Amino acid sequence: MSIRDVLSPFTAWKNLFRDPVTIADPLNERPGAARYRGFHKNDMDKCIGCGTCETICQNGAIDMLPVSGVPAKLGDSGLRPRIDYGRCCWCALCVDVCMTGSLTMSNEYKWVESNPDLFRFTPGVDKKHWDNAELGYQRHAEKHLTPGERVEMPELEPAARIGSFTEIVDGYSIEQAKLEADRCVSCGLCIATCPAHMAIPDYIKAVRDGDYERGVQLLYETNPFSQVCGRVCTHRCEDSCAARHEGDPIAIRWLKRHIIDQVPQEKVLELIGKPAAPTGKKVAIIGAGPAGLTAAFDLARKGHAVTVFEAQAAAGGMTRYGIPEYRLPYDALDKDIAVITAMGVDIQYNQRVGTDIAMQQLQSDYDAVMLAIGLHQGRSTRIPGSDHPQVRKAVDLLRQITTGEKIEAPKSMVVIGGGNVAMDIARSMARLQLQQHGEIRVTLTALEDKAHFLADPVEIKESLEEQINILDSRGPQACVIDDSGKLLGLKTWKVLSIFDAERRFAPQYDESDEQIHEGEMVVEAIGQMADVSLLGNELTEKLEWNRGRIQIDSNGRTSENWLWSAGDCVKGPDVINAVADGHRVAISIDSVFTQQEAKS
Amino acid sequence: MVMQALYDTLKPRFLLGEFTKQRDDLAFITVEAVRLHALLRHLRDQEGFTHLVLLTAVDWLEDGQFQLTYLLNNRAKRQDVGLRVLIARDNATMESIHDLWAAAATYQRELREMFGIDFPDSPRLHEDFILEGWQDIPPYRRDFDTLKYAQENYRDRPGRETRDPAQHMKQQLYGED
Amino acid sequence: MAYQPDRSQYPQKKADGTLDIDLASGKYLKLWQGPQHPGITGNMAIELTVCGDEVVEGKTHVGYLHRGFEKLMERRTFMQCFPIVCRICVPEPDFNEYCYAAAVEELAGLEVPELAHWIRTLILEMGRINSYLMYLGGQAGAFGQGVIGQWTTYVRDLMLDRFEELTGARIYHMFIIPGGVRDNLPEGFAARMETTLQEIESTLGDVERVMFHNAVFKKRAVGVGIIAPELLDSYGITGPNARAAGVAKDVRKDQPYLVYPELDFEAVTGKDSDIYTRADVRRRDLLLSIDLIRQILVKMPKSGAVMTKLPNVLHWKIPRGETYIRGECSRGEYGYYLVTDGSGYPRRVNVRGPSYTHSIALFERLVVNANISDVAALLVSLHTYPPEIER
Amino acid sequence: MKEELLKRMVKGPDGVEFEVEPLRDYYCEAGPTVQTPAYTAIIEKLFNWARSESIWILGFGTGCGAIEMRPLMTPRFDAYRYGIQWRPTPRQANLFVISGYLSTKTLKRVIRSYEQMQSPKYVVGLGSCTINGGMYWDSYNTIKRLDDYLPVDLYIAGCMPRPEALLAGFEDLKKLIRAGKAEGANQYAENFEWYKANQKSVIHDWDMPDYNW
Repeated sequence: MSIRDVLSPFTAWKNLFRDPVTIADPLNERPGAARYRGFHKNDMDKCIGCGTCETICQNGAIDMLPVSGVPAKLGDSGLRPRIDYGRCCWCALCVDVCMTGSLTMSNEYKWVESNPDLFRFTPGVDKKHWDNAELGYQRHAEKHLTPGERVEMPELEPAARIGSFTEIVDGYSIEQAKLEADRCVSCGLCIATCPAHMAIPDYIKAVRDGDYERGVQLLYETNPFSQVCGRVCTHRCEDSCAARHEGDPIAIRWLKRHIIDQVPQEKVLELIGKPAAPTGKKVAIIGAGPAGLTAAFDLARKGHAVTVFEAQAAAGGMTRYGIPEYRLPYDALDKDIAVITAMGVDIQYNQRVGTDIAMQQLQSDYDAVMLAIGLHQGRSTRIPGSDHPQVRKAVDLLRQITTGEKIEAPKSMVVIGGGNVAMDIARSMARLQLQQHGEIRVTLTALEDKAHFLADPVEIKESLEEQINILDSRGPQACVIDDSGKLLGLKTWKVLSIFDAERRFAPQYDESDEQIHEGEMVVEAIGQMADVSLLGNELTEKLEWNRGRIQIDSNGRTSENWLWSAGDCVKGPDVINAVADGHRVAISIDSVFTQQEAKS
Repeated sequence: MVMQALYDTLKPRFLLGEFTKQRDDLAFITVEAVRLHALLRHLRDQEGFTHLVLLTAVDWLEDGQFQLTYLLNNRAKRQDVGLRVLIARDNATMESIHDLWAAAATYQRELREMFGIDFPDSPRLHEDFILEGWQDIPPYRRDFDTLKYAQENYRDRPGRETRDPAQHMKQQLYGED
Repeated sequence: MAYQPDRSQYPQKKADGTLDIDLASGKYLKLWQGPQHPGITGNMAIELTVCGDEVVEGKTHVGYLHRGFEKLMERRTFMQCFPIVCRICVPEPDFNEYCYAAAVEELAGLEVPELAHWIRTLILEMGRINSYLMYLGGQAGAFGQGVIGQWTTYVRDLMLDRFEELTGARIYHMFIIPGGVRDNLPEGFAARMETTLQEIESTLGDVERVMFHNAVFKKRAVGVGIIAPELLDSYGITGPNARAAGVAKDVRKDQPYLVYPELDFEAVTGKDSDIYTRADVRRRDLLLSIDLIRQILVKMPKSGAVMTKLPNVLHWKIPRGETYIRGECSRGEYGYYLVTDGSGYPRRVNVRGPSYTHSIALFERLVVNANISDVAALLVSLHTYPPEIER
Repeated sequence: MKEELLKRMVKGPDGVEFEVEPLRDYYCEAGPTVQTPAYTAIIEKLFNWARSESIWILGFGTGCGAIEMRPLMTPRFDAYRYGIQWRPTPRQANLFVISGYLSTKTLKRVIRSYEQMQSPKYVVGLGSCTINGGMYWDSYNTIKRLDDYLPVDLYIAGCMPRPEALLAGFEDLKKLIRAGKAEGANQYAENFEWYKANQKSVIHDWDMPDYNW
């Protein structure tokens, strides 16, 4: 110790001459920093109510609640997060994980209340003065907490696949499937969009857990066509996927296929179990397509005796006769059907109702009849020259390809239509052309512009890879036939608009932009309709109709109480819709039986 | 490598169990309870592991065992070794090491209170440490459910409810099916 | 018994070695310090038995801040644990974030981008500065020098401003996330940091003149509360408490982590191991941190990824394993022992806070024969943060 | 019951033995009473103004949030200019800031401290933990709702609230006091039985008198 130790502390007096450091108005002069994690904001338009914020909140601070003015709709649950500031710790994990980027934070931090209940609020709904704050925590530009990119599906290269009808898609390996399943946040928004309301998050979890047997059980709860839907489903669920907003949607369809690929057929049968004891009730189903067979499967498991009448030599309906083999190999389809027949469903092949067996017969022999005849008649454009023999319907050609009939592929051809069937026939014919002539010359003309194509984008991409010449916004005007009666091609005009102001179909053309597309064959792929001739005149008149389709109630029952109808023939073409329809009808028929039992 | 060499030398003498190399400078070794004290003394006095980093327990409820972890540090050689001792979960008892490290008594007090593991002769073992008036099973045991305890003993503020998005959509969009 | 000037004879021991303290004799008095505000950051109680103004026995009582983190983490996913760990230590929360993140990354086999390592180091050193500034105020306050705390709290607040602009929060930064850090430095951060560092340096100059070259402080702090070097291992003493005893125990040097191998520094040591030396070691360590931050800001890469891609954190599972991650915090060795069992939740987390040994076993030993008026100063000089004891 | 709280014989320094019964000897047996306004409205108003401008906070940081009170005591935020200061003993304080979570062990000390404060006295709950358990909502050792155990006048949102938010809270409290609406102490006296029952339901080793005045 020295004299210095006595004097040195007095240097503190220098602070007498220093400016004060006190903040004059700390209540107003101190906005939070640009990154400050202050009170929450939520963009109502962006939010989809997936509840991922609720899932990640370790404090249980977030509730998902309905909000007036935000109805539930496909891809949006209509719920919005309400945050309890009696729980929140402002960690911003909810912001980081938010699937749409709707949830953010302001830099506001002052909130005082006497009533603690007021600290529960729904950002974006309960108006707060920080709703328009510009500063505040933003998630890092890169999304880190949930992977955004889909695991790429391994498939055959265009050069390798175009020469044959071999299946293009390989299917995920277990590692790939786990990675893809890992991306799912299990919000369940997809369930409502799926017509069959499959338990999608649960079976994706089964993939994550590697519990494929559980996965198969979940699939069969809602869908006996997993092989089919795992390949060719229109996967509208993926349009409702929460991951879609800031990345790729989960490959739900491929994961479904992955599950069914992993479990051997015998195991599948074992998992489904035996049907219930016979009830003595008999059901006739017309058409062994997805709708008919789904209903057959459900009813057979309940113990009812089901007979399916199929006009063709094999079951599957449009999935077999409409979808090319490179998308859905027949052995995959056969596996699904084998499971259904294993439930005791009797399929009578080559039995065309109306020709081989009368409708009235079915009515009298069975307790219930279901009509699931699909859409097997191609529609015609009815343009001049469309009655030429080389102007064909896509469905007919596809059916011929499936049955193995020899088809003379034209050297060049034109396809009219922009939907999946158009792509299917274009790509199938391209394969035949390559096999028979060594080169591909297929032109596809669609009314829609590229942005509004009806076909699946993947289909378009793959068609282009397979050298299909796709022309958009072309309206077919006439099939050009030379004097000798030989078909030369198709004349089209440029489409200006397809619908009028009332959204009615009324295409407008630019007549000056006329093209002739060369083709020895023109294929119409503009839609299909049901062949209802089997009903007979009497029944046709008795039934109620709605715009050319049989009128059904929400259970699939027609105006005749013994007859139900389902699938494409009443709902338009879609496999998964047909499956959903099949379930609906099966439930309806079964409940009618139950009521009858109860009465007697 | 160094850790492996140490393990190999000590293995016959102390009948060491499983060796797990976690990093170049960190390894875990399973030891039988009866040999632990001698091994610790050896490591401390002969091998330079003079610093007891921590002493804690892991409850392997499914196996009916507690794992005690004694983590030692050798500062000169920049090495850590964790000794795992598995003891029966019922009437769990372990030899005290407060004679080797005075600080161990505190760890043992905590383990007694939070896991219910007895360390006979450890100083002040039965005095309340962190908890006060605790009447339930020791809280760090896996079979103690903290959420259930909290809900039974404390009241949450009412007014909370939540909906599952999928269920809500079912109700709103296709409930009748 | 007649008055005995040699107080070390009290209290006498019974035949079985326990202390012979009979409260009814009137010679002894029980005196409680705490739990509110015993002179440190956080609540802790000291039960003193005194004879005259001299302590004959001291017992530390903890648990006032116990929330059961180690239990709570067992029912939270790996990502959900991230926001709660920082709450274990209020004045220097970042070590929890770092140790936890590093432990998770090691067991999950994640590689963290280079830039994230630099930012993590930067944050840890910033936190160390804050912690020391708080300590200096407390240490001076324990001897009645309120002004030091007024100064250091002010400059600490300037550092909190830097924290706020970098991490988005003042106290609980929640910035070192498993996988990296949440963001890069904001624009112009280095320059503002330099201004803050200069302000802190200038204040430290004042602190040195007013606190360390101060007859009163020296009279009270020199030669008091000496930790004999031979106690270090037995009591698990680390950090400045050990370095003040002449042992250069510093995890940053001994088992370097993050980017410390690339920084140029020597561990700060003292030799007298009393309250004064410990305070001085911390003051010089604070200056070292300032130097380290300057080095970091110069040497760190200016851009790049700050975080690695994680699997979906909602169902993130980590294979079975166990590890221990340590870091040198302002009080000594801070560490996380993490055990995983292949599920989506930690099997067990154990947090090793340096105060655990310093403020219980060691303090209870040092406090015997201390003067009552020195007890608070002694406790502060061990740099105690109670929440890291009871978690 | 702790040993030192039991009835016992004690020998004084002068050698005389006497009986000590701490719970009766050291504590007041009467319970808290409701304080009604004693003067005319205008004088009460003046009193309330005076009370609002002299907020003396008990220096008992119960949880994390206390760390943000330190800046308020120092030059940068300088709460003293708002008539706010910190006192070391409950006898001198009229505002108890519950700075975050309360473990049951601390709750016991908080109740004692609160009851030793003089009326009119106020309680401010700081942060999520005091409102609905905060991030310790599932902890076995912390209370979830402060208002089950003490009458709370005001809550400040945050985890933890910043010094500026605290100041905003104190300013709001002043308004409440001036309006004569900060009636926590009377509420406590009126519902004393209810508060006690709640307190005892979580403090399992109740070893103190029911009213620690």
